[in-house]
Amino acid sequence: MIEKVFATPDDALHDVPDGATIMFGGFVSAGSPSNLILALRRRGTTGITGIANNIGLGDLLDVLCEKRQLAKFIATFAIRASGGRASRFEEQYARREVELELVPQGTFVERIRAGGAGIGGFLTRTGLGTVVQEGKRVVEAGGVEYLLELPLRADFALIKAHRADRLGNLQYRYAGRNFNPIMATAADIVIAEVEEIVETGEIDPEDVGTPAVYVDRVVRCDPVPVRWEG
Amino acid sequence: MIEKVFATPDDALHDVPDGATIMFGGFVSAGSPSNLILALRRRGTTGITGIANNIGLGDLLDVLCEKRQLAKFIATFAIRASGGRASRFEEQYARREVELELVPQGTFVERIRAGGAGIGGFLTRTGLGTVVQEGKRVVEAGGVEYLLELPLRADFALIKAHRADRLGNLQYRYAGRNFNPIMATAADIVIAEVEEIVETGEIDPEDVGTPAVYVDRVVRCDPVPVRWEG
Amino acid sequence: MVQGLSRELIALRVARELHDGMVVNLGIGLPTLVSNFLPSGEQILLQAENGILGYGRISDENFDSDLINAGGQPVTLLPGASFFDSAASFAMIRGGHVDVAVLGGLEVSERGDLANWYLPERGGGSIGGAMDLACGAKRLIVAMTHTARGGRPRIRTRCEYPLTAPGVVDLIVTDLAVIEVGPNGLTLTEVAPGIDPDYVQSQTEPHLHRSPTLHEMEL
Amino acid sequence: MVQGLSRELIALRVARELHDGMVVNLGIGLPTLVSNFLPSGEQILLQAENGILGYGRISDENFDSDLINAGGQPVTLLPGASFFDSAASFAMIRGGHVDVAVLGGLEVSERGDLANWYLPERGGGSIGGAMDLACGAKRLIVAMTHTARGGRPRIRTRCEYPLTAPGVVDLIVTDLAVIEVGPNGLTLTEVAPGIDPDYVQSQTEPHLHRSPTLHEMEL
Repeated sequence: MIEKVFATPDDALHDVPDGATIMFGGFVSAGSPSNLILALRRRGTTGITGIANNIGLGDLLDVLCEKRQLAKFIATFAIRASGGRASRFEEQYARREVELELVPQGTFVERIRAGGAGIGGFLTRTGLGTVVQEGKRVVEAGGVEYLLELPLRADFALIKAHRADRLGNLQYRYAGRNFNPIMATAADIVIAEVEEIVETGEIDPEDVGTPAVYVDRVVRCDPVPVRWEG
Repeated sequence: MIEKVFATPDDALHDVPDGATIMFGGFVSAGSPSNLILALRRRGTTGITGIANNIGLGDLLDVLCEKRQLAKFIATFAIRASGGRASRFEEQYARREVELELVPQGTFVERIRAGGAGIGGFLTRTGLGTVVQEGKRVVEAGGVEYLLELPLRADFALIKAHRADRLGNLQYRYAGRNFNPIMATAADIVIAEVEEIVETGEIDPEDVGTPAVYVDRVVRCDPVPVRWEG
Repeated sequence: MVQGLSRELIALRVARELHDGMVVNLGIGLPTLVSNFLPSGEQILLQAENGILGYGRISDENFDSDLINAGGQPVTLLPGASFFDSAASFAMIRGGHVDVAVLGGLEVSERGDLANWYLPERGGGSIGGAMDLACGAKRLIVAMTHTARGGRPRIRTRCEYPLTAPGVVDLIVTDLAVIEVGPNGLTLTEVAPGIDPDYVQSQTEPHLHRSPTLHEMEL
Repeated sequence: MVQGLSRELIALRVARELHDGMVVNLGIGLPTLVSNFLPSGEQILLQAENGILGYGRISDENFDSDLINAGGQPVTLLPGASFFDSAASFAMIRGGHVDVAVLGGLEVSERGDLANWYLPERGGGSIGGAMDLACGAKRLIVAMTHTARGGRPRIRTRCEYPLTAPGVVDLIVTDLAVIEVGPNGLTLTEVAPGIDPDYVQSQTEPHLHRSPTLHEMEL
């Protein structure tokens, strides 16, 4: 049997090279792979293209800005129109030290799904007639105009689930699902941080949120308490 | 509260008009809405465009051919290349009394998903260079050629789940999922046959396979034993 | 100085648009307050785009980082709630299964264009789920103050800020008025208590038709 | 008369291509038999396109109409199995997450075109999941008899039957031989016990390169 369980988050990230494209699951505080993010900071990998719903918003991703590990970020929420103290990402973006591609959230997750599902692109009305349309093809179908959006994939996906079995099946909890099950399908190497690892067969087949085929590495970690304070 | 529970399958189908486009969940014997299919036969609705993975293959859909209720069928599996006694559908198709659109199964379910998800079309390699390509646009994306496939929707979806609550949440069992959760998103009126109806709140939110928003009518029925004998 | 509705009363007025059986998504900010004023005895399912249908009130008791709404606030669950991933959530939104979305606004044009994600004077903003909600919801209600700081009208002949989506707004609820967006432009249907329709017009860039049934809001 | 492998032995030979950790989809018919010959002590996950990963053997005990493989046969579950809907299943297939698909064949061309869904002389056939599996699997093995009834070669210069997909087959396993499909055409790598390579060529329309390591199958 292929061994998928790693001892520490640092071990699980042992081969992440500089310049890697990395997806991060999570929505604000929910289902965010905080231990893997902290291990990536320790690792010091640079030139990262990050893909996550949000950065600096109840997640720990902003720590990757401390040593400027990010070259580019693809997100739906990164720069606030209002609110308090700027995140490091916001500061670096204001100085154009990091590149940002903002994507509507439904298009963001559907692009990742397409990347994992062998779909070469899809048509959506979202973004038509806005800045999101810039540089994209408009395709007519059934008498309606749509934007053609293209798939999104990564070298690595760092995700968070509640439980894993040794085979790599993942079970999610509450709103901790969000982008995690989709990103798990769309990266060459998928690394999952979980709160508990059980023997294969202990997760009811009805409760598997991500089938084992998608998961390459699993690491058990105590969850890092995170909370967005606005 | 909106009342979604109907007393009988016949009541649940009370407004299905002649000429309706109807999706049927199920894969061979698994998750097939047999009681609703039998009620549709009793109702005698004609000129139906049916959409189902298979017909005459461990399902009861072939009964709709007894009184020639089907005008057209969209399926992935309907005519066998080998095997025993022909189904009524095969006989009627051989006489060109019913129209058939064969669709690759992955494209079939993705077209239905697109119909439910507001996706105007999607690009797939499946079917390129085959008869499936006929009449379809070829779109290049990322240096690769794809077929542009279009969404599929219906007036009604007749589906099968294991349990429902009064609000319309559905829970599936084993391989009874198949096309049911996807078809539930892609029809104007969704009618679910279930083995058990429980009070709202009794299905664990983690176990809901189809959220209540998608389900218009629910009817409890004893399952009809079905089995494909090849 | 003219006194319009408080944020809470705007939310209360918006809540009057919500009815039994509806699936409703409440945007970040003012729209979130609408959840405090839902009609009792009616089943309204609140959708959070991070993957919950059927959440209840915002509650700090027993904070769980995995049980939050799209604004990151901790929420309770109502009986009949369900969880799903973000692809399923936006399939629900984009596919037209959300009956009403209530979003905040920076500007709304007389054609129903919405701008609510980017504030040029701060040089900042993010899209989040706003574009999908604006395009996908069956009915879009914008809840906002009638004017920005300094008295600049938010309801404009055309939006000057980057758009969220063109031609999508159905109803505008502000501290001063309720305004319907239709094929022939904007129609003033209600004014806040004590507010004169002429005053509403003076705070609005495009012309407002006056509904034959124009009346004061009942709160 | 030359005696090739039985269906069971073809399945046994195909099973030798499957290794620890692989996700494998077995098509209807002959490929189904492969599940009887999986290497022991290795974890091979069988995927059924109707929404199961990790099913075990075909078993009639406790028949449950909701627990069937893609051929409609009742199956058991192995530890670590999971269920999912058909959209998720074909996302798995189309997205390249299935390591090996084993399909039956009617014809295979020297370029690796596969025809396996429509039989013109019967005027019948259905597509099912075959086109998606043929396009999506990382490696495609076709298991079939070397010739059709009447001795017509199934391995052809070009397919005459309607295609399932062009240029997708990686390996052909028949009752007579194992043949690799590569950019330079077909290479005969193994013959069934007692079968002469010249005889294999005589039953095959296009030219077969002979592998320098050509040998008799070990069964």
